[in-house]
Amino acid sequence: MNVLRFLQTVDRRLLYALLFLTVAIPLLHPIVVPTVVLGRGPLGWLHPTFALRPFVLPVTVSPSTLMVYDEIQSLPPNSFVLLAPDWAAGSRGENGPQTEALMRHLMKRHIRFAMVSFDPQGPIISEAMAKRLQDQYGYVEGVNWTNLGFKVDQQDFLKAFVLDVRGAAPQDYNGKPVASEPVMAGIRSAHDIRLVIDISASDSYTYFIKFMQGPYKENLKMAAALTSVMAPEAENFVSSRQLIGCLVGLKGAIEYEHLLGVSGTATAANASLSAAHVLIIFFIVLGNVAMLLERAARRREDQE
Amino acid sequence: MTGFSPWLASHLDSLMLWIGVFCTLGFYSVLYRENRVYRFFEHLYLGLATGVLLVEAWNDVLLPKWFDAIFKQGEWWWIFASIVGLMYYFIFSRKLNWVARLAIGFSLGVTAGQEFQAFTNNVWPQIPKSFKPLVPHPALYAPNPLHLPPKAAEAAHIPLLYPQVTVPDAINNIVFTVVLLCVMSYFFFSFEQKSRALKGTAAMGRWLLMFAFGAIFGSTIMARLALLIDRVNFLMTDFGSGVMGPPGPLIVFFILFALCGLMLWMSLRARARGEGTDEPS
Amino acid sequence: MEHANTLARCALITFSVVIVAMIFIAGKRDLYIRRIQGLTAIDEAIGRATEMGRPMVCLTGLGINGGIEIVVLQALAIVTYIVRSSAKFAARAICPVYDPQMVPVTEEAVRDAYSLAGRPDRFNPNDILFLTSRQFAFAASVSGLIWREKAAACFLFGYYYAESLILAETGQMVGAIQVAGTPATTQIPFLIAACDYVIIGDEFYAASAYLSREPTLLGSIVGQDISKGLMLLSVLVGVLLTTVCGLLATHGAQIFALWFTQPP
Amino acid sequence: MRFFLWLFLWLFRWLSTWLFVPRHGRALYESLAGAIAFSIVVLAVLSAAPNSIRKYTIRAVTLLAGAFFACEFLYPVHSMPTGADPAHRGNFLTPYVFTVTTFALIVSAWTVGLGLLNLAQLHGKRLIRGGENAIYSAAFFFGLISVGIIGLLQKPHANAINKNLYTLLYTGALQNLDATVFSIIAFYIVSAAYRAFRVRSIEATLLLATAIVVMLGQTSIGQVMTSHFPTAMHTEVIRDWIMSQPNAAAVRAINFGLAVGSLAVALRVWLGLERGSFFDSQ
Repeated sequence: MNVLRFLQTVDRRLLYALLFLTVAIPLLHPIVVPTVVLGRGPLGWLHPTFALRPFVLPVTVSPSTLMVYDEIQSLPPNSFVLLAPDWAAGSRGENGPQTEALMRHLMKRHIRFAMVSFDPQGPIISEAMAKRLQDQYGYVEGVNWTNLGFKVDQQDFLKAFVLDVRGAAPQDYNGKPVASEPVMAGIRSAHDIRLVIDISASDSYTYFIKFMQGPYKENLKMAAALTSVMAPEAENFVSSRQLIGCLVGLKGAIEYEHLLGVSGTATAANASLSAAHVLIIFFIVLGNVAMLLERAARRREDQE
Repeated sequence: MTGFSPWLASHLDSLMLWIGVFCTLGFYSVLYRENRVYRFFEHLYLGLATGVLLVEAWNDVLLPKWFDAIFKQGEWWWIFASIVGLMYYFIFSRKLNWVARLAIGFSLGVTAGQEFQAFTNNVWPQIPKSFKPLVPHPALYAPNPLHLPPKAAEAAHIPLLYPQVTVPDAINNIVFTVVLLCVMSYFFFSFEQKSRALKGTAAMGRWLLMFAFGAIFGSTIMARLALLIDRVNFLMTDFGSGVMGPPGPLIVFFILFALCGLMLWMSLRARARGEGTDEPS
Repeated sequence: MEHANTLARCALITFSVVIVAMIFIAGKRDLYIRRIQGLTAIDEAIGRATEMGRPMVCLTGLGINGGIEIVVLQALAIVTYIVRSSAKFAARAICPVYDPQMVPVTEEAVRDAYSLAGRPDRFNPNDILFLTSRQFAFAASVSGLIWREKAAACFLFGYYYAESLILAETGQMVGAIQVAGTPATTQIPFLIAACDYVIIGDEFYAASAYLSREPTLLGSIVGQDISKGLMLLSVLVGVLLTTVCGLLATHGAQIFALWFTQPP
Repeated sequence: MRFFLWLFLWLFRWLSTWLFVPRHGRALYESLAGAIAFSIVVLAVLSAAPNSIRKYTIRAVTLLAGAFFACEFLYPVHSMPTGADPAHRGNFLTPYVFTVTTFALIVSAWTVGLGLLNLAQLHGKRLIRGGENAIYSAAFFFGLISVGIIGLLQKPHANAINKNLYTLLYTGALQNLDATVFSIIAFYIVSAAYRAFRVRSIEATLLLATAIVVMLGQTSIGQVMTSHFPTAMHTEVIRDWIMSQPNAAAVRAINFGLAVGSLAVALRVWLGLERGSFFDSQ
């Protein structure tokens, strides 16, 4: 009986330790599965070769993530995109992988992009992230991408930016004049911007809709990547086609990396996420089974 | 002082990592139980947060909107705002605390007055969104002279009166409306739920509430785990690789693994000795 | 919606007139309100805190956008009831405060609660603690407080965000009996998991009326029920109209829906 | 009624053309002194008045402050183009909304001192009394003073050291503490779910069952388990249905009740009908 009692009252610190392990281990090294590949050897004999292939968890992609992916996939190379990382370290858990996944896709498709942020920490974090990724895709700051840095007042900046890009953001994050950068060649106003993506933990995307997507509907589309707490409020913007799609929390980043066929921070986090969910469900079921068994045992004792 | 600035600038990143790790592990010690290390970081955190409150109150509100408005633009009447603000401090005097009540009365009035707009913004748009057709019917286009079939009408951009309602749509709408009615009936307080029908809908309302709360609990877990994954990533990848290079994450993992073992050993020892481990040291 | 359109204006005025009318009618006739179970748990919690001789922690929540707010005042009304009924048993009530503007309001309310209960000497101004206005610094300080004071009872009223589970789980670990009541719907599941009893949604606003049996508050509850009934009726009419007009292909339902959403 | 409204508006317009005019230099300080003197006179008159007059003045102030926002929201609007938004609509009170909200913002910014006084008193006593808790109060004051001074120096002396020190304290310490406390919630979710989700009653079982289905629906493990079922039975499809239909309806029903509840409390506070200890003794 005391085993059943123990299973119902496991010390919470054991649960905390197990949760830490289930989250930390997949982050250390992607889960690999030993696989045997049967091939024909030189003499035609069966020749098994052992390999450690990463265990790829199946991911079903939600429509709103797919729409963002299709939109970027359909953009012709060398078109111009405005990426706006409006988030701070506090929501890095969800907005970080989203920014990384979107950057990878833009770089993979050879699309020029500029970054602007209305949160003081946005430019610092996104600059470091872009520098980390640019070598993998042969991107160079100033040539293929640039960072326009932090702008204090979102409304005033957007009103000026749509009319005159160079006037509103004369210098980039490192102080170099924007006019001299090849990435901004031919970019005069909002008419030259094909897509705007706002990555945020607040409702800053509504200002983008009001000042950029609304007045320039015919040639400029807008997408968003939001934390899972803020995403429900954006649903009616997606259904009214003002937002062509929206990445929802860490799951959106996981789905996007799955579409890209890349295993970045989001894919590693997916393994931790799934393992942690299984751990929680396992302990809920364990507690209930032990309780029901103990109740049945006690009822049997009462009858005797 | 001249040597300090370049030193600080060059060591800024590693200093930030070390401070971040100490703060993170200091706070995670509460997972074992409340202890001196946690208490120290809790009070430091309180001081920093209150300091930032003071700084933001001055830099973001008082400096631009009050100090500059008066002494730069000459709008002297903003002094009344600071007078009303200072009236709050009369609360400490027994005789004159009505002065504080006057200022509190002003703030109460502002809050109460804005509630009308809050009510309309929060709830009003949701009422027309709840008008859902319960019976399936084909798509209906505006009456057009040629009586075009739906496909051709759509091609000819004739305005759509009612979108098509399929059978699954109708079932979903019925479920939506029934849940809305039952849950709302649970929140009526002023009449006795004598009749069986009302008692039934209220009980159903409470079950549907639990159904909804289970869904909210399950869907929120993802966001919280994402933050834990970010913290563990910060400890292992940012700090580990940043300070100890490639083997860093593994080293940090084993250090944390040892700390977990220590925590479990101490709680098992405390449990064996029969003392409740929940007594703060 | 920066300004009310015609229908919103009529509805707001109707609801306000109904609520105020019922408040004046309540003075004359005794009105019925059904029992809210969670509130009997409050008396149990006070009794337990007195037996164990350990303090109670009464929280009035974080509020929605700061300052003196309706939801914080409502939570304070419930906390003052708790203080008044605990004053007789000499159970100490600690009230952490989240917003600086609420410090004087809370102090005045708790001091008046003690004097109304006939024990003005029991009021200790050091028990009204302003901690900070930062969400997680407040949660860390309150849970440290619950640990160190070994609180016997925790009352979590008012509006909370993600930190509600930190407060409730800490109280649970210390073995406190916990009653919570919040209009923050997304936090109710976590409070259900960690607290002994949770007052859900609208019960939070009916709580002070039920506890104090004040005719004004009872009348307001009846007025609220009538307003909710009107809203429910408009939803039913809308659903019926949309269904019927969908079948008969007429414009009726869309005009009715447009009344709600037309600009002012 | 319209006459009083017209008189009030005429008086207000006369005041704003003569009295409320920006002034500089000596005239500025004279106006400031005049404003302070006027306030002291008003308060002196009120303190001399009997208690009942004061009580009605407080209630009148609450009524007026509330009436301003209520009328501005409810009063019919006409087109009132502004520089930024030519399609802007408003009524005769709309131009003053920004002024009153800034006024309320500055009042609340001044009250931050109330919190600091309360904290400084508590931790100051602890520090002076010494003993075991002194170090914690020292940590509090260290945090408060370091961020306070460096933060306030950000604007006037924005040199490299200040900026780096502020980044160190704000991003290095404060943001990491925020993220750490936020992540502790994940640990508490596991212990709360394990302890509380037990099949004790119908309601607890419903809570537990939906939570598990939604959890399975949002992770790959759930999708693997039901991948060979018909699509309608896939966990993520069930999860999306639960979240979009029954859950959305229940949350909307709760919000209807809450909105009416807070409207009722607002009405009682505004019209001075509120009962509760703070209001009784007003």
